[in-house]
Amino acid sequence: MEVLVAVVIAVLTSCGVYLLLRGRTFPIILGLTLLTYAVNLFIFVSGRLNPGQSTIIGVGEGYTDPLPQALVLTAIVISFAMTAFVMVLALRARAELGNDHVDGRIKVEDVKP
Amino acid sequence: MSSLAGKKLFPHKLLSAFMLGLWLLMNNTIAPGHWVLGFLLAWAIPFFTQSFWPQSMVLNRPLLALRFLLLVLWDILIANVQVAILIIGPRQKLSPAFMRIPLDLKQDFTITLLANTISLTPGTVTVDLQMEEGYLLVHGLNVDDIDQAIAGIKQRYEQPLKEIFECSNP
Amino acid sequence: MTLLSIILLPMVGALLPFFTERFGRTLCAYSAAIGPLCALGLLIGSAPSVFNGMVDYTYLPWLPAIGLDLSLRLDGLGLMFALLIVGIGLLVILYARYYLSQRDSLSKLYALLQLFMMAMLGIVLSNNLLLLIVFWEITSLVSFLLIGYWSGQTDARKGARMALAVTGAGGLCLLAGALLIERIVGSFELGAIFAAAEQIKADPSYPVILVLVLLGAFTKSAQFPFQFWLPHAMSAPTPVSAYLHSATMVKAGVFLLARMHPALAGTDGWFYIVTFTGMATLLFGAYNALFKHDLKGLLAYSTISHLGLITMLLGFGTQLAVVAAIFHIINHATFKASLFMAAGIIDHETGTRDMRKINGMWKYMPHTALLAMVAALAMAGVPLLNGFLSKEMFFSEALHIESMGMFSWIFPLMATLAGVFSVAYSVRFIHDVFFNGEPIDLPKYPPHEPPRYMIVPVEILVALCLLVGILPNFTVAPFLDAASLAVLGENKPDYHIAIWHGFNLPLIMSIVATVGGVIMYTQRSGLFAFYERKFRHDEKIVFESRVQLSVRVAQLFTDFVQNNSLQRYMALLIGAAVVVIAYALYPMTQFQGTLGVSDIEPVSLLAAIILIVGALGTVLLHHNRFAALLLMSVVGLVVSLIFVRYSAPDLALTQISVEVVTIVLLILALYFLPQITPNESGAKRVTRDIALAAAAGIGMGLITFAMITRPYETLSEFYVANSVSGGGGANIVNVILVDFRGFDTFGEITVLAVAAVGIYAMLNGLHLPLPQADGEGRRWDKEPHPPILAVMARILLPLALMVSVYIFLRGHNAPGGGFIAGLVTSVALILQYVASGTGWMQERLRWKYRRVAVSGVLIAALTGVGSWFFGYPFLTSTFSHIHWPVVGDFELASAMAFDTGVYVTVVGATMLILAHLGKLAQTSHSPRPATSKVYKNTEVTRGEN
Amino acid sequence: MNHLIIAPVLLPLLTAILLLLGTGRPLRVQRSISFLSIIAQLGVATALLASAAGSTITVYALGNWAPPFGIVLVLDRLSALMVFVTVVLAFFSLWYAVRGNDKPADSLHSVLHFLLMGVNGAFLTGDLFNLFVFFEVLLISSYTLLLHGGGAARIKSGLHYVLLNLVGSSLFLIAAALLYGLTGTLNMADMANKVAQTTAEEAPLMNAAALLLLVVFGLKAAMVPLYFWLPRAYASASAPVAAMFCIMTKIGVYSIIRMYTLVFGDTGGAVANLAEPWLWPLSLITLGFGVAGALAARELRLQIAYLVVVSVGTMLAGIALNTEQALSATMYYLIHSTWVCSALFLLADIIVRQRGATSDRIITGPALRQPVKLGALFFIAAAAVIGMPPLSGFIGKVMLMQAATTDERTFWLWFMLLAAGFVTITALSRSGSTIFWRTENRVAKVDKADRGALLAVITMLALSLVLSFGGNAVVAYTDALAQQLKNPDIYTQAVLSHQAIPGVHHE
Amino acid sequence: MLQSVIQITMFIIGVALVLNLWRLCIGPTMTDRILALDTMYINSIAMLIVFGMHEKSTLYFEGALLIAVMGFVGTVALSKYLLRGDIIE
Amino acid sequence: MSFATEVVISLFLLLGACFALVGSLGLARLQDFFMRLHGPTKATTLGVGGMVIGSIIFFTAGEHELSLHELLIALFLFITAPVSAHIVGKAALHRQLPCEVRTKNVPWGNDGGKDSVDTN
Ligand code: NA
Ligand code: NA
Repeated sequence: MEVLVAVVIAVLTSCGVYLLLRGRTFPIILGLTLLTYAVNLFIFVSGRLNPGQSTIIGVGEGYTDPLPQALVLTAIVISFAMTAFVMVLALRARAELGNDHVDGRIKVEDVKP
Repeated sequence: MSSLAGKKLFPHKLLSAFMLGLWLLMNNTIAPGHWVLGFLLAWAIPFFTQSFWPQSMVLNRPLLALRFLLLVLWDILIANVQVAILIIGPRQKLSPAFMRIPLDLKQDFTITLLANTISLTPGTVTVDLQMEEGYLLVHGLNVDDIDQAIAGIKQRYEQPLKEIFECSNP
Repeated sequence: MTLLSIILLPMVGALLPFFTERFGRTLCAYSAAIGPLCALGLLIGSAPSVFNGMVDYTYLPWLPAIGLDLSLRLDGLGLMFALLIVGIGLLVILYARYYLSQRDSLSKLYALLQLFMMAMLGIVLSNNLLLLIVFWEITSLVSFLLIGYWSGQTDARKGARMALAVTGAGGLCLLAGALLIERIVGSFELGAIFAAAEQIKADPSYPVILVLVLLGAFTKSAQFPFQFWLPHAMSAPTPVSAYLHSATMVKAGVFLLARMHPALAGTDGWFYIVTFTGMATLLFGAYNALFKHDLKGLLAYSTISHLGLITMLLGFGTQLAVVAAIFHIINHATFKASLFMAAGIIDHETGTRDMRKINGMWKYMPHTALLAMVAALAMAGVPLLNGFLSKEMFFSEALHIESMGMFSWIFPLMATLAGVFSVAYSVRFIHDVFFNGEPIDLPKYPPHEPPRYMIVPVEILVALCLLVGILPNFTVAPFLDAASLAVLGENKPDYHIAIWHGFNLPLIMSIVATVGGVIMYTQRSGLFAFYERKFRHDEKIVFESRVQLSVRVAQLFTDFVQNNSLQRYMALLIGAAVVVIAYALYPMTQFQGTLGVSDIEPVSLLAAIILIVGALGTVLLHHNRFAALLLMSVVGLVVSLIFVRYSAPDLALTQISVEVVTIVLLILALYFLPQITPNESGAKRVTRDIALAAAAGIGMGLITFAMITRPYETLSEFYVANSVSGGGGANIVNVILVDFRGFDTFGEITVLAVAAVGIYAMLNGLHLPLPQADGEGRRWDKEPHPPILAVMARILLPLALMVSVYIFLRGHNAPGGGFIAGLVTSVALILQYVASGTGWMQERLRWKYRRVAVSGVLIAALTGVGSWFFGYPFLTSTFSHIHWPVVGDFELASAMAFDTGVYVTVVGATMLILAHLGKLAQTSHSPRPATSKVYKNTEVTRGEN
Repeated sequence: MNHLIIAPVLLPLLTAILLLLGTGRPLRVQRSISFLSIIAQLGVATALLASAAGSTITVYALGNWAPPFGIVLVLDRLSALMVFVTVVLAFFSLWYAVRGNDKPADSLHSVLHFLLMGVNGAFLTGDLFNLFVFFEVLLISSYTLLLHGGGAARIKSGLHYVLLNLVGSSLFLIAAALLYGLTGTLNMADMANKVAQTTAEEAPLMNAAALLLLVVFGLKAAMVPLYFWLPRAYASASAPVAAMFCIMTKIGVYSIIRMYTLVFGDTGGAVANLAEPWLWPLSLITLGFGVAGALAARELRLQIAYLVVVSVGTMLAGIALNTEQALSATMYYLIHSTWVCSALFLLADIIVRQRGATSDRIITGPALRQPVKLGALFFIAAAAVIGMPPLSGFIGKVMLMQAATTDERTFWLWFMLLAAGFVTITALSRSGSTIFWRTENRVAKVDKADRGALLAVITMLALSLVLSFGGNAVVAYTDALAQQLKNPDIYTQAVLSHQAIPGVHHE
Repeated sequence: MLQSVIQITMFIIGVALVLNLWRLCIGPTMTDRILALDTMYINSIAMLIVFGMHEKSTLYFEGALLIAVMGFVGTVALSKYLLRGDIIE
Repeated sequence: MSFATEVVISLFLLLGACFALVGSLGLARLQDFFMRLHGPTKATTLGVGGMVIGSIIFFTAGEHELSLHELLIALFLFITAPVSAHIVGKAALHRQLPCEVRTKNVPWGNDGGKDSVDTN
């Protein structure tokens, strides 16, 4: 399973990074989200893989490390706030710059009429 | 949630009862504490959200309603088997169709119930509701006779719903 | 303290003129003179003890840690220079009173001059090399302002900048040199440095030190090849030129040479560098001075030449040469300052400085002419004038240098040659200006004598030239003696200044120079033509073009590096991460740690495949944004399933809720964005990005694998043990969130609230074109709120609210909590927005979401502060079990209040973001007709929607 | 129980909340609240500085959970100084802002206080993940502040800034999680102890985490090749924001200092001082790039922004030298550059307003309304930032140069610092002479600068003189600070020996 | 026996999920994709319930419940987008 | 847990699983969108229904205490699934997606059984 988890995180990272390197805001935000998934999984597995163990007292046989889970929760919330912010910023940029390129380069409207 | 002026203390008794049941179900318990808490919530939530629910819902014939519920559940079971066979079977045999079902029901809520009932049961999905013209557009997966199907739906589902919810105000 | 007062007194004088100027320019001048006059008095008062060989010290600690202290000394050298600085400064103040026109601010000039005076005094009185540099740099800065005094003139601005650049650079070199000296000596104190002279000279870094210190001195004293700034500094007002560029600032360089003489001189390096630099400067200045048509230009090059002479003398290193150098410093200051002032008067009266136009001034201003001629003769080195004495000494010393063996004849030869030029340009100055027929096209005509007091400073200086020239032993001797003592210490030679040394070689050299100079002047036309052909280059243009070039290069470089492309920046950031990880992991041999690897379960494999397909699909379909969004949702769904699989129900709940809220958010935004991402990346870019993405992925994969196959010690046992007993909850994750690490959560909800505030601000006044049709041109459906959806959504609302209460309440002991409950509430409310619309909702829900969000943080904060009242730190939780009849046992925990804060913040923030984004369409506008392709955000029309 | 240490976090937060809950109140009231709060914070910061000046390290266990299990705030000389520098900076930014430079004021004041909360929290926290959280608080605030006032330039640079930092945050999380996965702790003191026991076999992974952190902090600090976000962002921000942003790079610098002295410093066992070989060349390259940018800048505020990059390079070089003396010099330089650069940004705003449509382009423009006053201030500020005596920049530079160790490093550091000095002299004299001297014969139709705003700038510049002439006390403090940094045991022992107050977590 | 039935059930649901994903990828229409995603949500609920039995734990109940709520809202939002572009109006 | 109980649970589980699979199969293989719409909305709800009943029995039998809260999931799904189907169907209707040729009564006229690829 460890290999599988590593592969999953690797693929998520790669896909996220590729999208981060695009020139338009929307794909970049998708890329950020994918990267966030990878990161969250990574934080999560920093407590190692413990199927069957729980983080609730009195449930299950053993206890898995609860701390990474708490960290992931914090990270999820923060990245949600950031995603929302950057998405609205992208809209603002679209309004101010006239297009959705991150560099505000394209002068001519790119939407089909 | 907005101003409390002019609010009913128990705006939706039926809903409240339903919610109390739901609370106990959700907590998987009938402990007294949860009765108290559930009662509190079943009152408070409808009370504070009453502005979101304009018309109150009156259940005229509870027994008929229960019978209708069981009928629908039975139909769902049958429908699923039928649809399952249709899906697994040869695709070319299917004869899909769109049906316009003219409505006798008047209230949003009952129409919605009808539409959902249709969607949940044999090979039919409500894809549109035209309130002004008063019809439902339903897609059937395998309809041999459109008129018969429409009549069946009206008789089997619309009629009971009308009796249950819309008798008092025809 | 006297010394400190001497330095600070001009500072007082710097401020006074600002207040007195309104009462008249004369009073302004007087007030400006008060400070220097007092300083002069103090100096004169200290003179006797200095003449007796005493050195006056003052020490005030400033920054002992770095060796920078207010450590001052007044020795003969300092006294001589300080007197020059203050004395000539006073004359310049008087002179400037009449020189400056009414529209120029006198107080500003005085302030700057005195600031400069202060700095110069600081240089000559410093007993600490670093302190000396402090003042040194101040002179550079202030001279920049003085040269640029007439800032409206291009020449003034460029001249100022050039001077600052050159002297500033020199100052930096000097600083480096000083720091190197300090490394050897361990102190910047001059006494310590002199004491360690042998150590310094023996140190391997001595050559570097020497070069650095000399660079400082040479740039300041306009030595070849750094001389070019000085002629261009002549665009300064003449009082400034007289003061800075003849008497003081340029002398700072030679002062430094004299000051550091005990520590650095006496080596071959010193001899060769200093002597030959001086010689080159001497010749270069003298030669060029002859050909300048600008009066001040001639004087400037002459100054360069004389500074070269002094430098050369200091380079010789012999004791008498040092004495001669000091002597010449004094002499040059007097005659050159008076010449500059005279030139200023002529300029002032004629309106030009072009010697081709200025002729026959003898007729118009005989008094000035007489004075100027005497000074010019002093400059030429004519007997009975001070310049003659020091020049004789120079010739004599030049003859005595034998260290070059058979090539030593070069010194007297070059000295004589320079003398020839010196005489020639002096003669030119006298003849061209005061005789040579009638003036041509003067801007002001006829010129006449200046105001009486304007000429007084010149008179005083010329009188000094004569006095020193005739009676050296009654005037300058004690100063010279004391100064020489300061430089040479016990090695001070016995010497005798006399007008007549007999008919010796130096005298012959003088005669040759004089005769040769006159002859050269008479034969000047050929030389002038030659010079015009060969040497017409303007250093200012060269300097300016160098600066322009370096600015261009810097711009090309910066524009190239910083091309404003986020794609590049992003690639660099990710690339940096990849590089460091690759670097770190490179030595790793064994990626798998000691923990065993568990088998792959089929269902997990299936989930992984779905996730990978989802992720890859998102990338492959990313041009179709909506489809990509859908595929990304799959990834989110599977991630939450993975969380479930590995015993993290809280994470799963949060993930799935956030996922949906995010999707709603992205769809809301997507409406205003293009539906398709154009294909803009070339193959090269795509290849690069794939490579980078792959590298990042591999890096992450390796790290993940290596990490999770290694054992680690955790704190988890503590949390398990204390969750119930200390935190009052069975859900350890939740207890960590609201208790053990509640502070993180506290920060996290602050982030959420601030994001909401920021988004609110960004949405304020945002107008976007409103798409009337979807990506393929279909008009939107006419029905905004399908009734079936609306009805069902309303039914769901109370149910969902109940679910959120349920999740909130059990959060402390089972999966759930304020955050998830908040999201469920938000989603239920958002569903109402979607189903029934903003208008409908606004009638029913009048919350100010921003306030709600902030109130949540406030609740959490106040809960935390509450623990203070029990004497515990912020966020200390408490809980107790209460038994009520019928209801039974239930738990009250302060963490619950904190969690309420979380809940409220989440609802407020989420609702603010989504609801306000939803309202965006109402404030946006219809798109322009298809003809106008360029979108301008200035034209804003309100849409009907 | 002394709660003063958490005041720099709570006070701004509560102020921000108060401001937001009171939207709609008159601007005057809002400004008063904001300004009074910052004065109170100044008092707190001063008290903390005084308390840290002694040898005690104060530990505050949030939630009364003893380290390493709970989160702690730690007040040592470094954190106290950083908080103090920040609050002083904020004081002047707000002073400038309340003089009419905060419109639309609605969000500026509140978010600025949120930023303060984040920055102070980041400086005070002794927990790596909590550091991340406060980073996010300050980042989200900075995003909002940067966009304050709107406009295409701000939006564009803001978009770059935000997106890069979002990726930076992801990297931070990866690094923090990796460190947790290796050491099993997030408390920095505890982590320092665990890292010290790293075996050679484990070192590569630990290195990866540490270097990843360097990337993250390098991004915040604007180290080459991660400095791209800075110039445009600073240049386009509104004046009080740009001034306030001068602390942003220092957060990166602070984090580098903290992590690479405490955790990965001399005591880091197999991973000791691993950042040094990276920091050294990169710092000098940063210096070079910054200088080139300052020379190349076509706009005044962009030029100042590049000077910020120069200062970053300078500080990083000091950190890379990694000696007590160098760290002391770095801290001195940090105080200086933070205050002076922000004063310069405020001053630039006043200057730019008097140039009408020419704005801050370094070309001939209308003459200024107050050429002498502003010219003098600009001259002093420029001299300070270049490192001309007797201002603080010179002292900082000399201290740093004295701290250079090996011959090779001495050469490069001195060369780069002096060359940077030379080029910035050229660059600033060029821009200054163009703006103040090469003017048209007209004055733009603008008001004179607000006296209060001007006074804020003057006072702030005076701080440079205070730093210089009162430098002895400052250097004494930074020396003691550096000594504390170089003896991380003091820190780790103070933190790990901290006990919870008994009695609250009852059975 | 039950454990193996649970395993088989999980596998079958997994296959169903893969089928959904296939439809999601190939489309061809956006409505198909939305429908496929919605079905994935529902199948995930089924998976969670079975997994709860596999783990003999009731902890997964909330997850399933939440997916039901969230999946619905997601589907509605996505469909509304196709209908009106503006999902909140 | 008795064998009989296990058998009952297994039956419900397998039944539910089969329905879920069939629903997804329908989504995968039916010819036009409107036909595909029938698969998941019905079959999967019953699929979940089967699991829910199985689960109720499982936990009730396992812990000797009535465990009904899984019913809530089914309830939610039964409320929401038809609305989901409706709204997706409405979107398809709006887009006038092509229908299988045999479809009767197509409101916008029927132009063939081939799906056009819908880029958006
Ligand atoms: Na002439
Ligand atoms: Na909307």
